[in-house]
Amino acid sequence: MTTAKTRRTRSRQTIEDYLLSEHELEEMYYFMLLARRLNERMLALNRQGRAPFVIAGAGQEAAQVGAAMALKRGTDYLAPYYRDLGMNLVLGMSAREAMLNLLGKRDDPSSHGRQMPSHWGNTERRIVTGSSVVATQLLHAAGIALAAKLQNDPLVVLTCCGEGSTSKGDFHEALNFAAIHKLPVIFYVQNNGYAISESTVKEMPVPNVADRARGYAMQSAMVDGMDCIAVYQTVRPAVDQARRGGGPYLIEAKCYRLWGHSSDDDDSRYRPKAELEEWIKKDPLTLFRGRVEKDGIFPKEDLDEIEHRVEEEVREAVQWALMQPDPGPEDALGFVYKEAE
Amino acid sequence: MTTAKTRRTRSRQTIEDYLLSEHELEEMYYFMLLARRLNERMLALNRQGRAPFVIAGAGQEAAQVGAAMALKRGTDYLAPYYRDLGMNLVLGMSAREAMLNLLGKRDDPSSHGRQMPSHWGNTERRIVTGSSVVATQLLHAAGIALAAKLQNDPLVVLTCCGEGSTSKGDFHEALNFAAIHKLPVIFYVQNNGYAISESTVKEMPVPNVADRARGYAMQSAMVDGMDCIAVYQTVRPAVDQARRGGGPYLIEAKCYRLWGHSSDDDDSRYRPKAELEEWIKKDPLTLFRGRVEKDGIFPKEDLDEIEHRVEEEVREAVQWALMQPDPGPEDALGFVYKEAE
Amino acid sequence: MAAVTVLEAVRQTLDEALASDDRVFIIGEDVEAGGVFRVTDGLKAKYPERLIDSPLAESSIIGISIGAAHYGMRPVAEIQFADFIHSGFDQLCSEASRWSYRTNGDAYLPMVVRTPWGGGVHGGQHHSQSIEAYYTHMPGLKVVAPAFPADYASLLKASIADLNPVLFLEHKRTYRLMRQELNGAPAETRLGHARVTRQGSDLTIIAYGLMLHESLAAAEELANEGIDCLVVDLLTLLPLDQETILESAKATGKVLIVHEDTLTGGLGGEISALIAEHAFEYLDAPIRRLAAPDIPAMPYHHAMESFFMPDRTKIAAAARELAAY
Amino acid sequence: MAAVTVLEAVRQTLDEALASDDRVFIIGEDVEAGGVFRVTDGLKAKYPERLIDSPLAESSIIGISIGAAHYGMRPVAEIQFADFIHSGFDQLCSEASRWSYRTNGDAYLPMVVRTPWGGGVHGGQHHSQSIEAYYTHMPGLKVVAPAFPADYASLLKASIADLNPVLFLEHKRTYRLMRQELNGAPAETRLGHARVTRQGSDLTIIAYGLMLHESLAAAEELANEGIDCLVVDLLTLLPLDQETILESAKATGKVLIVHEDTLTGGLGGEISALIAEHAFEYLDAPIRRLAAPDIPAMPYHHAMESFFMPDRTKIAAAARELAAY
Ligand SMILES: Cc1ncc(C[n+]2csc(CCOP(=O)(O)OP(=O)(O)O)c2C)c(N)n1
Ligand SMILES: Cc1ncc(C[n+]2csc(CCOP(=O)(O)OP(=O)(O)O)c2C)c(N)n1
Ligand SMILES: [Mg+2]
Ligand SMILES: [Mg+2]
Repeated sequence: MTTAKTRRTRSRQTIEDYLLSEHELEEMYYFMLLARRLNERMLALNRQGRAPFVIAGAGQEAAQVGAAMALKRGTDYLAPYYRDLGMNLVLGMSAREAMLNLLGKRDDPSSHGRQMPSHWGNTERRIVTGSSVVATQLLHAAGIALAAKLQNDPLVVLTCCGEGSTSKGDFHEALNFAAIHKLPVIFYVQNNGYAISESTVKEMPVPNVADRARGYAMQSAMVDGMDCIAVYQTVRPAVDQARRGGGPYLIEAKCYRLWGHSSDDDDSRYRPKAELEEWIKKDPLTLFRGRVEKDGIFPKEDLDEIEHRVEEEVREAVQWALMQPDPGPEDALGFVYKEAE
Repeated sequence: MTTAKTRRTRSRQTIEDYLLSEHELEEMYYFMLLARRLNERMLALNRQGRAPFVIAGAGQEAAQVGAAMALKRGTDYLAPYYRDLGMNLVLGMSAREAMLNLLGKRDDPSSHGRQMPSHWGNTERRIVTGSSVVATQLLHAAGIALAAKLQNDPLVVLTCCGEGSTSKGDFHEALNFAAIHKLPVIFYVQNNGYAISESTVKEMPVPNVADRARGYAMQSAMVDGMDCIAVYQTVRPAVDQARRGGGPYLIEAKCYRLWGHSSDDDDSRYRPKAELEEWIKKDPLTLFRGRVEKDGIFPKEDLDEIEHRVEEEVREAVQWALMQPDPGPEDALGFVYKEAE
Repeated sequence: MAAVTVLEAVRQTLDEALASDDRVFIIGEDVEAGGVFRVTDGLKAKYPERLIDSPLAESSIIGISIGAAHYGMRPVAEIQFADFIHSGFDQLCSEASRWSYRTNGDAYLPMVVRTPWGGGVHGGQHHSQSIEAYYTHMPGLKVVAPAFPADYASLLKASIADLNPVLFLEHKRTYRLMRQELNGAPAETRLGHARVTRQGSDLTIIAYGLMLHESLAAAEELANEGIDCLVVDLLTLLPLDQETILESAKATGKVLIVHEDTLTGGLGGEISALIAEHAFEYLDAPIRRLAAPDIPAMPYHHAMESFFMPDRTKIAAAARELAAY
Repeated sequence: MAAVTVLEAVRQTLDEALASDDRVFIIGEDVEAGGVFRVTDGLKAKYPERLIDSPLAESSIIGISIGAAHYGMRPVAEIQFADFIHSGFDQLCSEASRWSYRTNGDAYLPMVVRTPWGGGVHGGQHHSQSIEAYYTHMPGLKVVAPAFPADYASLLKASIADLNPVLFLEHKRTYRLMRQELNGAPAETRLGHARVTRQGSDLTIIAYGLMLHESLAAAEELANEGIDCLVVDLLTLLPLDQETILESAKATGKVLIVHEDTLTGGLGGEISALIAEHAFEYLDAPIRRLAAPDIPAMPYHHAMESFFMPDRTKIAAAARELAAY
C-alpha cells in the first residue's frame, strides 16, 4: 500500500457492528481488489501465451481476505491451498511477488519456478509450502499446531482446502488428530460448489462441509463466504479461542468459483449459465463496496481512489515481473538436500 | 453340527422377545462356544511352540456370531478382520479348516499358508480375502456393494474392523463413498476398548464410534456386543433395510478383548487388572447361557451336551489338522498372476 | 476407418469395452464430464450407469475398484494424473497386487487403473511424474506403457480382458502426438511382450512412452551419420520381456537405456542389471542409462523442464558416444 | 559401558537425543507403552510430554511429523512395521522428500521415520517386507539400513541431526542378533558412506541389514575354501556411496549383490547398473544378484519363508559359482 501515506489516514477505531476499523476496512477492500485484479491480469497473460497456467481465486476473495485478516501476521501460520492468493497478499506477499510466481521467475520467493504457480510458501511469513496434492496440508497444519503446543507457543494455524478435498483420507486423519489433541488449528474450507466438474452432491453425503465436524465432536461454523466482513467476524473469534487453548475449529465459507477451475478448464461443460449469473450478483467486491458506500464509511471517491491505486500497482508489477530473469536450466539442480550451515 | 441329528431337533418357530427360534439359539451358542474353544486350543498350541502366532476373538464371540447370523449365507458378502473367527464359522468354515489356517497348512483354504493365521478368504462362502493392513477392507466392501447395485443383485456386504481402525483415511473414504451412493454395506465396528495398548481416548475424539456416522449423515446404532441376542436384533433389521435399498449403516458393538492383542502381546503392561475382571463377568458365553437357562429355553443338560459336542469337535480337528501336509518350499511360487482358464 | 490419435484410440477402446461387456464400468474424478483430458468425452451419454464420478479420493477409487473386480465386474479406474496415485499406493501394493497370490488363485482382480503420466506439458512437480519404478516393483501387478495409437488400443483391450490388476500408463504428450490407422498398423495384443521397432546393428536403444518416439527420432538422425540403432519399445514394463531385451542387447553389444524418470532407482537399473547378468559376454561397452537427474520431480519453468527431460538431442549425443566406444 | 544389542542401541540413542534436545519427540502407535518391539520402553516415564501415542493412521504420523519438523521440532516418528508405511507413501513422496527442493532450501524437514523391516520372523506378507526400493527412488529423502549395533547408534544419531527427512530402517532380526561395545566398535557417523567390512581379493559381496550378517558368515565359510570375499556394508541406501561401491567392484572384478527384497525392481538393479556403467572395464564376470523371488511378499509358513529368504548357504553357493567363472 505504498501510496497510502499520501492520503488522509483512516481511523483505527473499531466501528460498531463492523468490529473493524476504517483502516481495516480499507485494507480489506484493497486486498480483495488486489487479488481480483492480479488474477485478471494473470488470465490475460495466459491468453496472450505468456503464462502457461493460471489457477485463480476469483469469487473467493472475501472468504480469503476476511479469514487471513483474523490472523496475527508473523505469528500465526497459514497452510494455504492453490486459490489463496488473497490470503498470501494479506500476509505480506507483494503484487510483484505474485507475478514472479505466476511466471516461474528465478526470484519467485515461493519456489523459484520449481512449482506451478499458486503453490506458495514463505517461512518468514509463516506460509507453509504446499504441493498440488489436495488435503495433505491439513496434516502439516496439525503438526505445526502440535509443535506449538509442545513448546507452549501461543500461535494458531489456519489451513485451507476446497470442499471436494474433504473426501480425502488425510482430511479425516487431520481432523481426528487435531480434535484428540485439542490443537490450535482452524480447518477452513472454501466451499465453492464444485471440485472441477463435480458438484457437491457427488462429493459429500452431507449438505454442508461443516456437518463433517460432528464426527469429531469439533466446533464448527458456516459463513457467507461472499461477505468479507461476516467472514472476519466468524473466523476471528475461532482464532482467538484456539489461541487460548479452546481447540480446533472447522469453518465452512460458502462461496463460488466465478471462473473455470483453471486456465485449462471449460466450465460451460458442466455448469448451468443461470447458476453462474446468480452468483455473479453476489460478487464479494460489489457486495463490500455496496455496504460500506451505503453505510457511508467511505465516500465513493475514496473507493475509486483505491481502485486506481490497485490498477496502478498491478500494472507496474506485471511490467516489472516480465523483465525479471528466468531460471537457467541448471537452476533445476540444488537444494535436493538441505545442507547444515 | 454333525451329531445334531441324533438329538431331538429344535423348533424353528420364532420365540417372542428373542426374534430367534430354538434352532437358531442353539446355533448361536454352538458357534460362540466353538469359536472360544478353538481360540483356547490355538493359544495352547502356540504356548507349546506348535503355532508361531495366534490372534483371537475371545470376548467378541457374541458380537461376531450375532452379526453373522443376520446375513444370508451364500448370498451376502463378509469382509472380515483378523478377529472374526466366529463370523467365519457361521458362514461355513469348519473347525478343521480353522486349524489348517492356524498352522499354515498346505490345504488351508484361506491362503494355503501364505498369510498369517486369521487372514481369511473364501470366494465360495463370499468371505473376502484381507491383508493385515487395517481398514482397507472397508473400501473393498463398498466396491462389492457398488457392483451389486450396478447389477441389481440384492445382496448386503458386512465389513468389520476394530475401533482403532476407524482413524484410518480409508475408513473415511469408504463411509463417504457408501453414503453418497447409498450402498448396501454394514460397517460393523467391534469396539473392544483398545488398539493394542492404546485406549479409545487416544484413538477418537468422540465417545462412541457410532458418533462418526454423523459426518456422513449415515444411520448408526450401538449395541451391547457381549449380548449375542441383542446384537442379532440390532444387525438383522439393518441388513434387511440395506437389502431393500435403505443404504449403509454404521453399527458399533461395545465389547472387550478378554485376552492380549495377540500371542505376542503382554496386556498387563497397559490394562488395569480390575477393568479386565469387570468385563470377565460379562463374558458373552456366561451371559447367553444364563439367559436361555433362566428363561428355560434349553435345559442345562442340553447346553452341557453342546459343550461336549464342541469339545469333541475341536479335539478331533486339532488332531486331524496337525497331521495334514505342510506346504513345500516351492509352494511359495505360483498364482502371482491369475491365468485365464 | 480413419487414422486416430492416442486419445481417440483410448476412447474408442473404452467405448467398445463398455458396449461389449456390461461388467465394464469407468470410475474416477470428473470422468462423467469427459475428464480433464477429455478421454471419456461422450461416454456418459451412452452408458449413464457405467460412468461414475468418484469423490476426490484416490485410495477409494482403487479400493472400490478392487471390491467391484472381486465381485466379478471389470472396473476401469481413472486416476486423473499419475502424480495423484500415491495415496492409493497402499491399496495397490498391499491389496490389489497380492489378491490372487494370497488366495492361491481362489480370488483375483480383473481391473485396470488408467492414468496419464509424464512431462513436457508445463505440469511442474505434480502433473509430470513418471511412476513406473514404484509399480514395477510390485509382483502381481502388470504395468503397461505404450507409445503408438495402435498399441494403446490393443493393449488397453488386453488389459481390460486380463484377470489381473493392470496399471495402464498413458503419456500425456503422446495423446495428440500422432495419428495411426488402427487396422493395418502393427499392434501388440499380448501383455508382457516388447517390440523391436527399428532394426539396427551398431547399438540398442531401449525405451517406452514418449521417450520411444524421441529415441526413434534420434535413431533417424544417427542413421544419416552412419550409426545404425536398434530400438526396442518395451510396451509392458511388468512383467518385462526379458527375451527381447536380452536378444536385442546381444545383437549389438552396446545398450543405451532411456527413460524420462529420474536415474537412481529408475526402471533402467533393472534392465541394465538383467543385461549385465545374462548378456555379459556379448557386451562391447558399458551399459549406458540416459534419464532425468536425481531431483524430486520435474520443475515447472520450461528452461528447467527441458533440462530435466531427455530428448532426441540428448539421446543422439549419448548414442554417438556409445557408438564411438 | 556394556555391550548392547541393536534394540538397546536404538533405545539408548533415542534416550540421549530426547535428553539433549527438547525439540526431539517420538510419535507413533503404542510408543508410550514401549512399542511392539519394546524399543521405546521406559522413555514415556522420562519424557512424558515427548512420547506421543498416535491414532492408528500412518499418513497422519508422517504428515504430523512434517508439520512439526517444519516448525522446528525434531520429530522421530515410528511406523510400527515397515509393511504399514504404504498409506504414508504420499506424504513421504509428494511432501517430505520435496520440501527443501521446492522451496529452494527456504524450508526443510529435520525428521526421522523409524520402522522395523525384514523377514525371518514368521511375519508373513505384512510383517516381513523390505520397502527400501520404493524409497531409494525418492530424491530428497535419505534411507539408512544398518546391520551392527554401533552403526545403528551412530547413524540414528546422525539421522536425527540431519536437516532432511530420513527413513531409518531397523531389521527386526538384527534387534537381538548380537551385542557390541558402543565405544570401541567401528561406527559410521556420516550418512551416505558405505563400509568395506571385510577385505578380499576374489569377489565383492554388497549387502545391507540382515543380509550383511549372512554375507559375512558366507565369506567366512568361503575363506576356508580359499575364496577370498570383499564385503561391503552399504549402511546408507540413499544417497548411495558410489565411490565405495565402484572401488570395491574394481578391486575384485566380480560382484555379487545380495538383498532380501524381491529381485525385479529391487535396489540391486541400481547397484548393478552403476557398476555396469562405471566399472565395466574392470569386470571379469557377469554381475550377479541374489534376492528373493518375484512374489508379492514373504509367505508365512516357515518352509516357504526360508525358500523366500536368501541366507548364508545361498550366498555361499552363488559366490562359489561366481568365483569359478
Ligand atoms: C490428490 C489429488 N487428486 C486430484 C487432484 C486434481 N485436482 C486438482 S483441484 C481438484 C478439485 C478440487 O476441488 P476442491 O477441493 O473443491 O477445491 P476447488 O478447486 O473447488 O477450490 C482436483 C480433482 C489433485 N490436485 N490432488
Ligand atoms: C495400517 C496398519 N497399521 C498398524 C497395524 C498394526 N496393528 C495391528 S492390529 C492394531 C490395532 C488395531 O486396533 P483395533 O482397530 O481397535 O482392532 P482390535 O485389534 O482392537 O480388534 C495395530 C496397530 C496394522 N495392522 N495396520
Ligand atoms: Mg470446490
Ligand atoms: Mg480395538
